[in-house]
Amino acid sequence: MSRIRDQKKYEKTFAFHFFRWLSGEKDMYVGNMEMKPQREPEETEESIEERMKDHQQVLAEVYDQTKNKELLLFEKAYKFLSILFCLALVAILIVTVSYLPRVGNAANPDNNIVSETYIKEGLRDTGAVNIVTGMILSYRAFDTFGETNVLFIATCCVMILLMVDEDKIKENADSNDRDFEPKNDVILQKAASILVPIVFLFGIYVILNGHLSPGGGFSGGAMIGAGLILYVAAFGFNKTEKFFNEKVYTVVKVTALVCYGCIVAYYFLTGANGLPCLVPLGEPGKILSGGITLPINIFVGSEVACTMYAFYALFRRGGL
Amino acid sequence: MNIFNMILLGFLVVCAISVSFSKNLLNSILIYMSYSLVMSLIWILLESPDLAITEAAVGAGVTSVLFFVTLKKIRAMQDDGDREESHEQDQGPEEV
Amino acid sequence: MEMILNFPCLCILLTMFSAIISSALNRRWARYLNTFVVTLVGILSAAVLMFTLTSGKSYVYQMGHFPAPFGNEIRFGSLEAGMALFFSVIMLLSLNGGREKIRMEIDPGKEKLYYIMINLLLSSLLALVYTNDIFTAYVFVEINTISACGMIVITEHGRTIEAATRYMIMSLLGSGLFLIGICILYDMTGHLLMEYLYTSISNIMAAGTYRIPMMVAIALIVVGLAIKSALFPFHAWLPDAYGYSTVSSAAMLSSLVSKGYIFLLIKLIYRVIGFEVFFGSRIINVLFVFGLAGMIMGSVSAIRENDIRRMISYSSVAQIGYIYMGFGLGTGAGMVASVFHILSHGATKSLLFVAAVGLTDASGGHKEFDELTGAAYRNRLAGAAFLVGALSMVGIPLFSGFISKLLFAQAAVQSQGKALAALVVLAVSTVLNAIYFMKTVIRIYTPTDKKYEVTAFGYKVSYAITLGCFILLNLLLGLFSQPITNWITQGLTILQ
Amino acid sequence: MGGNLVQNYGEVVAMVLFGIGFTNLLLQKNMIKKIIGLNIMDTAVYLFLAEKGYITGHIAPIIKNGDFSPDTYINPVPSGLVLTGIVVSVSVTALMLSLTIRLYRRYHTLDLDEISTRLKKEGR
Repeated sequence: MSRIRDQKKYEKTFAFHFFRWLSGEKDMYVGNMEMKPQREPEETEESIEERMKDHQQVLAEVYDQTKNKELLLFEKAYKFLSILFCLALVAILIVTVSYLPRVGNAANPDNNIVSETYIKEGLRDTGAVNIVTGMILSYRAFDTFGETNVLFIATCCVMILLMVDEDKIKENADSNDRDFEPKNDVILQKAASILVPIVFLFGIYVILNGHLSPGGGFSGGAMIGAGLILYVAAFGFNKTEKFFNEKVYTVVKVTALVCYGCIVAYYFLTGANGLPCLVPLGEPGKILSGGITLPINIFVGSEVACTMYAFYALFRRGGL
Repeated sequence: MNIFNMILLGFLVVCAISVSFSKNLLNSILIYMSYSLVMSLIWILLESPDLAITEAAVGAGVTSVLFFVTLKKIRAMQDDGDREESHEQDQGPEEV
Repeated sequence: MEMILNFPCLCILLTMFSAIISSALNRRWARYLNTFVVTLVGILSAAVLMFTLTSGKSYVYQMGHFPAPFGNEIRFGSLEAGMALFFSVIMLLSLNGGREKIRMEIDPGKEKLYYIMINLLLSSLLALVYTNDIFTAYVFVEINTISACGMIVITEHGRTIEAATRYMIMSLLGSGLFLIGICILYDMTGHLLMEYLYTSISNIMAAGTYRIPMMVAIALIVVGLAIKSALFPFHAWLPDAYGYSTVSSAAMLSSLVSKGYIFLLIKLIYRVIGFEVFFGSRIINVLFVFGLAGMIMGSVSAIRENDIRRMISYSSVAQIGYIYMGFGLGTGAGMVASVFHILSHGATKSLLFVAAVGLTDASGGHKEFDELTGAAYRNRLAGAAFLVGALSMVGIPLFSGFISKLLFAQAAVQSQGKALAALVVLAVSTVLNAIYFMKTVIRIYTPTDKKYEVTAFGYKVSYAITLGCFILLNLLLGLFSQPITNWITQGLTILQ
Repeated sequence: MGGNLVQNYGEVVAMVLFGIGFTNLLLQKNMIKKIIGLNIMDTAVYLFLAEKGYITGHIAPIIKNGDFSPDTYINPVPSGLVLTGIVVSVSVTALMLSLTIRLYRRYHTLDLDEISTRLKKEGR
């Protein structure tokens, strides 16, 4: 049952006064304290104009380098000091280097138990023949996941900066350079039609063999991205959109990142709680080996390829 | 091999300095590209093929392409701004 | 192993997952997901805080299947958990307070991206707080930098682009120095995990073999982080970035982003470099001098400013100077004061930014002081909140700022040789603080005849609740300072 | 001066490159050159790390013929760190370049000093 209070009673309540005070309509203590409203100082239009003009002139003259000699002197001194600072930095660093352990010496402090264990146990622990890939994806998995997130956030940030709305494209023509698309350059297209498959194949090879030979998800993904960029440069965006548009991009990227994240989360949680990791390590030397290395390489590779292409597309025309 | 390594390192320093003093932006980007390639060679000499392959793909490849695209865009905006002033402004560089 | 020990790792993973999934959602769901995740992280961190406070110990959590010197690790004690809780609370409040502004100022197509930035900012802050590995710290420092840049440029304004560019340049200089410091450190010790680094460094300092490179490496790391957290001579980007970005961004940038770097530095001082080594080196004198300079110069610039948002930004420069001054004192009490100031400044500065936007909106969107006359009558709650923030900044008892100033003064008295300089500058800086904040408060409480268009913004319930929570937080920090200082002292001891 | 300056010539070069990159990033007026300076600085750090991982006479850390002796392979840790770093620096480069494009679109110049002078001239 609701109770309706009439307006006059309500006006006497504290809540009414409080809300009026909150919205600035009335002062709570208006009876208690005298408050005089301040008047605006009287100014004619001319004087305002003059004041603004003076202000502008002062600003312009203070920061005008050709006229203001003190500013010029200050900037020169500043520059000189900065160069001095940089030289001092280099000198300090070189002195530091002269005290550091010798290059190439096997007895250096950095060749300690950690790196020895990586080499001795790396293959057994991670199943990856390439110790570096095995290390960054298993021993230092958290770093690498963070690094993939750096790529992801950089794409988002570039999108904030360069993404153009579909309806705004017509308004400012310089933001998209569709006019600058290649005009059926025969040499480029012939070369691209030969090169692009090779680049793709090589990239896929590098990704799939990441745990066996040099390379891995990042380099292979960058190669595939470069192949996509070459394709776009030769054939234009319209042809590329047939197989790689924004939808495909989002699906591939989100799937890759989510799968990667799930693998990593599973790996972290089982590892920390002392549970065994159920991913088999496989036989060293085979493609289907390396435990979590191979799937992670594939996901990282597709994410990096998408990112590289996204950078290029965003730079070229402000959209995917 | 030691001498070769030293020559490459010297080349790196020369590249880095000439980038700083080059007047033309396109030139400095090209110099930077060669700097990256030489860097990946050095990494092969230092027995780190993983780094070399990544630097060749990322540093010399994609980063340079991004630089070129940026330059091209800026030139395009420049041309838009003063198309009537000069027509012989150089074309945007070719990618790859 | 107890379930609760998984929470910190889960928090980091959750925030990352929510960022990734947000990119496939529409803006409304991205917003809901963001709010949900930030709240959840706050609750989980509170649970971890309770757990660590009762047990009084710190825990190491290995990320993966490999034990100590081989795999990545995170580590948490009561201080880390408390910081995580504080960061998520401030983030939630500043987002809530500026929600209307986000809706108004950000292109609807890009709102989703903004929430991705926020999620990753939170994940990087959590990782910086919890990490036990310095290279992981580097990676997450970069995420932090990039997400902060995204938060600055989200408002389409020429000034924000310029400020973001300057910010990125400064940050990248800092990152470069930080990274090379890490590399030199790795070269001398061969470890990246903090505990092993600590042992190696104390061995090296005892043996005296790599004394000079060690000092250079420590100096590079400290200077790199100081540049990134906008210590005085490196603050040129700060006023524009805080002054023209959307209000939530400004609040979070001043109270979270720079504090993340500072907390990382505290962690490095205690866990990597070692308390004695750090305070025995000359670098603390440099920090001390720059801190003092920042306290004065930031306040002087704030006095000369004619824009309320930029004035608050310059005040941030002064407050960061306070924190580095606390480091420079070279005593444990100074560190406690600095940590307390991180909390108090975080709570107060975000309150000021959120309140200032209510005042400017009640004045037709003008940020100049001339137009703000009488703004506190047009939006009473924002005026009261601004008053609370200003009083706290000046250091009136009852509010959090007073306690931090008191702690700084006590620490200064205990330190040898630096007491006089620190106390004098503290007094001068307080007076300068009082000048510009009281000027503003008097200005907004001066009645005027001028009529302004009434905007609906100031009367949103969520905005009022946010301001109330902020005021409450400030009072809590001010009134229950004793348990909080105890907690900080205990946290710093088990940090080692 | 310590005694290892001559043997560590590779690292000396890395530090000189770091200095050149740092100076470019700090002092060049042109944004594009600043960004190139940033890249030079980062690669210099990576060169430094790679030099640190190198051991004379050892080969790349890819297990060959079942040989697990640490005396055969170089230190894998710096390679891993550099791999992480390269990806970070390419993302930062892309971000800086997009900022450059936006700045140019707004102010029609690549000179950051000129932009800030103009902003000051215009007043607040």
